[in-house]
Amino acid sequence: MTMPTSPKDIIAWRVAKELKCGEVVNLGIGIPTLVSNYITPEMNITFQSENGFVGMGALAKPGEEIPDLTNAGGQWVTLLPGAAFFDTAMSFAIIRGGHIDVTVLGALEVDERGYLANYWIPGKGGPGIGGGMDLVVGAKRVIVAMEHVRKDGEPKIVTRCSMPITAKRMVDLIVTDIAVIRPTNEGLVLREVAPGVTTDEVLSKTGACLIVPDDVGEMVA
Amino acid sequence: MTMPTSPKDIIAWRVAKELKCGEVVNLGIGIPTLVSNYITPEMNITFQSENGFVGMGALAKPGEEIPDLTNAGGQWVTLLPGAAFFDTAMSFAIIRGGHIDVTVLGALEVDERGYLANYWIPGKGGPGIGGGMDLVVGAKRVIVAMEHVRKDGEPKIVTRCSMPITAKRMVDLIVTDIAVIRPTNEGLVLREVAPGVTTDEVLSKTGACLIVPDDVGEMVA
Amino acid sequence: MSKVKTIQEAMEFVKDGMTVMLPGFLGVGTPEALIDAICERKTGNLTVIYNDGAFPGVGIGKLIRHGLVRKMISTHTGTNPELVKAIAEGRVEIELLPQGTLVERIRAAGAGLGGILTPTGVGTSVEERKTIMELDGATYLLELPLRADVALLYAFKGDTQGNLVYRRTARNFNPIMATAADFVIAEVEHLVDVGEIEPEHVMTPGIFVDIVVRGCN
Amino acid sequence: MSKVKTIQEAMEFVKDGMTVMLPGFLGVGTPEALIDAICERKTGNLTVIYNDGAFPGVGIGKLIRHGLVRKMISTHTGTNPELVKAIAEGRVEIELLPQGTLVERIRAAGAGLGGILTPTGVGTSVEERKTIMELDGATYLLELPLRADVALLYAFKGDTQGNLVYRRTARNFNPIMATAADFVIAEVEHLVDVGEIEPEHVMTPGIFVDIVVRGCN
Repeated sequence: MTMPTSPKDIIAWRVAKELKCGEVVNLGIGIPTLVSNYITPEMNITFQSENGFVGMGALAKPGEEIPDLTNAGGQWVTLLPGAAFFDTAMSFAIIRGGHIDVTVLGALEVDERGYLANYWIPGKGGPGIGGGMDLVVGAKRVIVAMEHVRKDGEPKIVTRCSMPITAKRMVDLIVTDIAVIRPTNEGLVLREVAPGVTTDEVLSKTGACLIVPDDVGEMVA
Repeated sequence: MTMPTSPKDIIAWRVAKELKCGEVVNLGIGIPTLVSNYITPEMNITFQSENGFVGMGALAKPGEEIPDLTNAGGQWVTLLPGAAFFDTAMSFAIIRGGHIDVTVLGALEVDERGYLANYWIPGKGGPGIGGGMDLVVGAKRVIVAMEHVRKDGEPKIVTRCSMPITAKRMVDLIVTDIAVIRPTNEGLVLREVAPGVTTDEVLSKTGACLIVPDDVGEMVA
Repeated sequence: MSKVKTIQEAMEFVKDGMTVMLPGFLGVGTPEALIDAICERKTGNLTVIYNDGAFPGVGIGKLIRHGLVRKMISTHTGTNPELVKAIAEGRVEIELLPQGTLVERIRAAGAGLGGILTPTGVGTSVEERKTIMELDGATYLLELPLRADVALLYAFKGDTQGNLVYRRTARNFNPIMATAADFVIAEVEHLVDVGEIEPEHVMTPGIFVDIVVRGCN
Repeated sequence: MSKVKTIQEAMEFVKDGMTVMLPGFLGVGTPEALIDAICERKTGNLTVIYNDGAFPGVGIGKLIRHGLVRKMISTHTGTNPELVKAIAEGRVEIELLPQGTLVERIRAAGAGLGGILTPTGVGTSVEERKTIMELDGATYLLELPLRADVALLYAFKGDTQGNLVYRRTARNFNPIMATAADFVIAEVEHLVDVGEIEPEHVMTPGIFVDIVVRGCN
């Protein structure tokens, strides 16, 4: 696969590489949703949607919407063969019970502990919790997929989250448009930088200490 | 309905009178199963079977068994229109969650507190707990349907259960072949005696104090 | 005996100040005709249990717009700016909880459980004022049952005894909320005779349903 | 990718000393072909989680008869005199619990809950050695999750990805046990291609199932 050019697509393209054949995957709203564009049928990935099914296919084409068939973002979607519907209790039994191999989530902030913050408190302008906490607690692997900095240029990777954390769980990987970073007990380790991006640029756009090993690679899918 | 002659049928016949139109009822194994013989379609009773369905009909005729359709006693049964199957988690959500109006259960003993004992400990020759505890805890009304004395003539209604109790719950009614007794906070109250049976006979066959009010009636369906 | 009533008859059971369970996920699987009837009658001061904020003027968004909701018990509000504004201005009180916790609390109420222990929310703002338990080296929050006075369901198909079948992702909270309210009203899109739904395919047995009303179709 | 294997291949995942979940209610809904294969291979020293004692030589009664069971976690044994005798003679250890508690403990394990509070068993022999909690004036027992190394399911119909449909009362513990074991093997009576089961009618999604084997029919 050739590398896409938009920041969001670079993130999705790189995250897709992390998914292994046969895995059950839940994609959050926003950038994570784009990951499915970089999945081939041979990878045999099953997408779970927390509003109640497995076997989610691509977005429905305009005019071809199927009644009562939406994803967790409220978009019209399609089904793949072998799909199955269930109620919310079963959906979150799947999520919290460890039956999701990978969840890919956006984040407002990630910190040196590997904790992410992805919800705001209502009344302070934010949207709420949704299924995110259960996903972070329950999935076998959590991948954060987000742009490296906020729209105003401020870093989203920080020493300590200023917003409420989603769970006391170290996420497994952070994929941004310019870097791949792995949280460890020793701190955040820079693993890869995007083609044409220098380590110094990543460091300057990061609000937390980054451990930079000798073998930082180049981001490839 | 004319009164049947066998002790077990007298019990079932009298219990049937306690069921109200439209109720959801669970019948235990043994004598309670016979209650369905005295229910008319006009009563609109729905029978729940804890192995996983509502809408249970009569026993299947020999040669007309339906595969994988048994009651909680393992007998082949039939379905009525409007039946629905579910798994064991839902079945006991129905039972424990207060969605059963009446459960009719056999008992080894009932005592002055209105507690029943209906299971033995394995290794001492007994069968185990099954769904009985959940039924006694969860049903809106619990009716004990049992012969008044054991096969050896010893009373089954006693001061304190000698066997392990099924639940710390006062049952709502005790129906035997010779009497109808209502547990109350004041003790066991004799409500009815069977035709041809005297109060003294009931008292002599009962191993607990019975309160005998002035208005003890005759058992009728 | 048929449980089929008119929407007007059903509305007698939905009163000012009640706690109302409404299934749905961003508006999918929500009983629109029943919600319209509540708006028409202006039954207000409601506590609404619903997954999210839906959208302005859609599903429970209609109740918000009509000012009939006093409190929301929900997981997410951000899709409905009218709700977000009402919360910010103090017109609607909000109790926010994780989605898996919301559904388990409702299920616990319906299943006669005294509560459940979930790892979700430990170490976050969700754990405030909750009992925290350590078991086998793991930490859990004790979450308590959540009941309602009335649950309003939406089914694609239902028979006159209240056996219900939901369609695709419209199932969501419907089968769980059916178990956890004192009174249950189901709006069905297609009303059929008893016996027309395969007993294997019933998703909510009629024993949970008190009243069946026809939807708008 | 198909999950269909032979019974012999599936048996590689069932080993001496394992804890095995077996669904069924008095023999209905139990995978007989898989049980026969265990008896043939004499895989023993098993801890079996099963609702009841079934009958002598039927379902798990075969495992009892062959002396392959070290411990039973069950609700009722009385229908199988061979099991009752084995318990009395100390050849089989028994952990007895109420049926609603058994299924909720399994569900808790599958759903990632740390436990559930049930009123069932309070004040009885069941409460021994359990944590008792008072909440809002009611008393509950804390019951802990129950997992297994392997679950062996029985489905009437299944596709090659492991989507399963159960028939009538054979459903019982199958959908719950499917969620709570490290490895799940489904014996299906009718094997169909992916896509032949309506997504609405799937009772256990294939994501829970590791191996599908054909039954004996």
